[in-house]
Amino acid sequence: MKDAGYSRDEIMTVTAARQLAGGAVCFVGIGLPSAACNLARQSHAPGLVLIYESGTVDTRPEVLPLSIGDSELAETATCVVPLPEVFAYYLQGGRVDVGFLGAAQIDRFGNLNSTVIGDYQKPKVRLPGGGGAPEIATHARQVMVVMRQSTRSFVEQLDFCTSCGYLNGGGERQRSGLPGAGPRRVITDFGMLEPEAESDELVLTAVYPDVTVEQVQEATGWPLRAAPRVETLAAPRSEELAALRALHARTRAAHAEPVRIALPG
Amino acid sequence: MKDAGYSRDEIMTVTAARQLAGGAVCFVGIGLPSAACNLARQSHAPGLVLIYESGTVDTRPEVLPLSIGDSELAETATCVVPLPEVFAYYLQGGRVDVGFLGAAQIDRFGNLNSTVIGDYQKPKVRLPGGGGAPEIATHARQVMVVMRQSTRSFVEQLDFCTSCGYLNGGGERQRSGLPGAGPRRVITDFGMLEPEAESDELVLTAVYPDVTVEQVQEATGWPLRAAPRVETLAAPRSEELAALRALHARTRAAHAEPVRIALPG
Amino acid sequence: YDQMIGMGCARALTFSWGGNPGVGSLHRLRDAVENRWPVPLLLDERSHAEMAVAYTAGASALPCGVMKGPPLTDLATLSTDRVRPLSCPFTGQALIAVSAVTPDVTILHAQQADGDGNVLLRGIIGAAREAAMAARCVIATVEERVERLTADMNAVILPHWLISAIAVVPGGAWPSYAQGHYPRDNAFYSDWDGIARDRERFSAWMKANVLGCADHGSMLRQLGVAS
Amino acid sequence: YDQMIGMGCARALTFSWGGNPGVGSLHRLRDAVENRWPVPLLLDERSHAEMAVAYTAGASALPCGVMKGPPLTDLATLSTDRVRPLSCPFTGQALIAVSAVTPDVTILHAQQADGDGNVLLRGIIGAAREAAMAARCVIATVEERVERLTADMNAVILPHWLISAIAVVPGGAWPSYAQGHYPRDNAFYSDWDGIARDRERFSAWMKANVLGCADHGSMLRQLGVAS
Repeated sequence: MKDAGYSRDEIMTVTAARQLAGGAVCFVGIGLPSAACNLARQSHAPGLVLIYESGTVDTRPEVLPLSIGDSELAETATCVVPLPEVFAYYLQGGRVDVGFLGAAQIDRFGNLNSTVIGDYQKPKVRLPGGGGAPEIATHARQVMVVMRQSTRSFVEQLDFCTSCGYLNGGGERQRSGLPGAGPRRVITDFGMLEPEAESDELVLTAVYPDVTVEQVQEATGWPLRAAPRVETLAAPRSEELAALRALHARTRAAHAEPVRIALPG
Repeated sequence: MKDAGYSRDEIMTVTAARQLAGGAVCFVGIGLPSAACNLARQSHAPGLVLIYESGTVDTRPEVLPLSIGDSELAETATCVVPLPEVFAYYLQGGRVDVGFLGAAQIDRFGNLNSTVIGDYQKPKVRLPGGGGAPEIATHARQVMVVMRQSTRSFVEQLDFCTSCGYLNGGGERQRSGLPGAGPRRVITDFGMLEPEAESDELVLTAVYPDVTVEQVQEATGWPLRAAPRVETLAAPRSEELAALRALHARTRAAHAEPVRIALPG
Repeated sequence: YDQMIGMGCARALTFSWGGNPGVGSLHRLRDAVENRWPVPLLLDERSHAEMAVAYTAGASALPCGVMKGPPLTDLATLSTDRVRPLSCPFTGQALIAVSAVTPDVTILHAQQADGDGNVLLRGIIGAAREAAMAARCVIATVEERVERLTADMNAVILPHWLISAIAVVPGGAWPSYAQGHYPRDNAFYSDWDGIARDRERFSAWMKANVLGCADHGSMLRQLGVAS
Repeated sequence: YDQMIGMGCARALTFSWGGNPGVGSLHRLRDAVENRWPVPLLLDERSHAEMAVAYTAGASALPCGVMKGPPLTDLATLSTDRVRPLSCPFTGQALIAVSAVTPDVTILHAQQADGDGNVLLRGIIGAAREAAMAARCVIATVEERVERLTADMNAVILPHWLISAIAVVPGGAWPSYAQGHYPRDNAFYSDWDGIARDRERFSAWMKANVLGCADHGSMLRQLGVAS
């Protein structure tokens, strides 16, 4: 892959960014989702509206935030609203088109775990937890997931269901009355998975150049099926790569600046 | 009364103002309550915190507002909060010591009507309505009522119960779980009524100089009982009268200023 | 809205206070309720606090909101469409459920709109934000259009994608005020009492100043308020 | 709060996200949950949205708040103390009731306090206002004391009679930032990962920099952050 002139993370982020169209309103998680959304906004989709769960609405950060609470997000936002409002009026109110999530584990129906590995009461690994993810997964008109793919993260059975995808599939989500459409696309470092009609099961619909269907299946903890036709996704264009690398470089430089607090007296 | 050097309205407002102590937090209605509260704040109780139902918190108007939405209230407030917040966090949240109300009708248990005279569906007189009064009466730790007294306003039977006093008396309010203590004092242009222990019935506890118990009973639509000892309330002191008249004069002057709007082009 | 009622434009009124602030009654509202003139008016009446909860529920896409109970006033018990008792599923405490209000259109006046269509509200905002976010469609009139809103990051702003249409209408709050622009026209509120008290005087005033004017600005100029 | 957990000061944690933002895990939190070191930690875990509703209910003196339902995640169904199903009394729609959170004490850091004791919050305020108004007692630390708050009328202010105590602690948000005062110390968040990963290194750091310092200012000076 290195020979291709870009890394797996880079093509994943570029591919995720390409899913976002013009004026969409996105509720953004930190990390890979944040990089993808800001890349899109700074390149092909300048009208993209980004909302972070800290309450920064229509924010236009120059550098990627390390936390949802970064002042960069507040200073470049149209407005900053209190937490109850961003979840009640914006997210639950049905005013978010796309929710962009990551997670530690995903199952074949797009349900997500970001809470624990192992048993909740006696966990092997205690993860940071759900944060805003449960309600993003419930209320956003559609959800995009960005995750690095391996048998440890794409699992047969979640240790804990933090956020609902299609539940047990076969239309259960729709019947249960969850307002949003659920995870429409899962973008990984191998390609893209999408839910099959009727069954709601995630199937492989696209791969990156030089990735085989078998490689993706080997990196999946359940018997992953491929769609009848698996597309090959375009490699990142040089301007996309340049924009992404510049974004990361700006971010690194900004975050390396030492902090000095002037105390009175 | 004119010979006394003050009007009935003036002694009523001054008496109402005197009920308010130092740091109390007051939820204020427009009209007589607003005049009384601001008189108190501008004279003996500078630490009084006034909240108007429009969301102006700790406001210090120089002149009396005509409406709860006057810009004078916003410009002199510590902060202006949205309507849902002032009712949920401040009033229902139990952060208001005194609610100051007026009404068109009151009954012997301090229940108030500010909605209609006559039947609700086919009213003789349609009044403006309850506004914030129902919840002020419910949630304020205690309620003060300021009303001009007559057989038309102090009635045997309300046409409509807009705001709860002691309901049917005899401890019914307390048993029903309403959080606040209810109307502790009713200040009129004759004197003051207070609820009797046990029965919760309003009885006459004080009159102005030169007012007789019989005069108050004649101005009441139910057989008003007098407390065993009816106090005589002190006449307004000259500095109280001067402050009240100056407040009204400033108010009249401010409200008489003509408005001119400069349109562009 | 006394004008809309008096002209027979309103079938129903959802409200929590219907008076002329600092003056007294709204006579067209009274005439419609008391005498069904010019047409009957259906009243959907709530308290301020109920209205705040109803708009908040609407803005949150909830069918109802919650207040402390029990409902004991005649207003709360007038109609089971607006207020119903509810028991807390944790404590059993008596609560009040208030049904959401979700307007088809919310029309509001604000200070500024920027090039993207973000709208700034400043001053006493009441439940304007919740009423806007509860509505299917929001129309805003503003005092001025600016390049960039002159607002703190914590200001009350309705973001552009929630707004259907914006019209620049200087003086659009008259006879009320626009915080930072012009004060309340208290004299007109007094005058309105006399105008609206009489059906014929009201109709003549409306014909001359509303129906007879091309826009809000011409009305203000004709009334001598604007220059 | 990783420090309080690691020092054994916390019996229970009510939270909705427990990580080191932009870095990864909070290792003292992990050690307490995974290995009960130094003492077991009871988790009262909710989602951000549930927490927002829980604080809002607490601030409103309600025993519970309402969200759109039904509750289907493992988190929502983990304990019936936090989340219970509720049916809308008007529509029958499946809703979620979330029990109120009412802290004994809420401690928060803000920009300014004035002479009366009013406290100004500016920037990303999260649920700070609701957490304060839900509490029986509020303690605020502020960057500076001023004669008059430099704030718009619609700013987020906690009025004086809701506040029990205020301490002027410049740099009190460190290693986070105070909007308008100083930025976030991203390097320290990274360093904390190494410090907190090891029990002994953590204890030594706490002894040297927290227990061994007279106040917050001395700690900042000792760490070379403040001058």
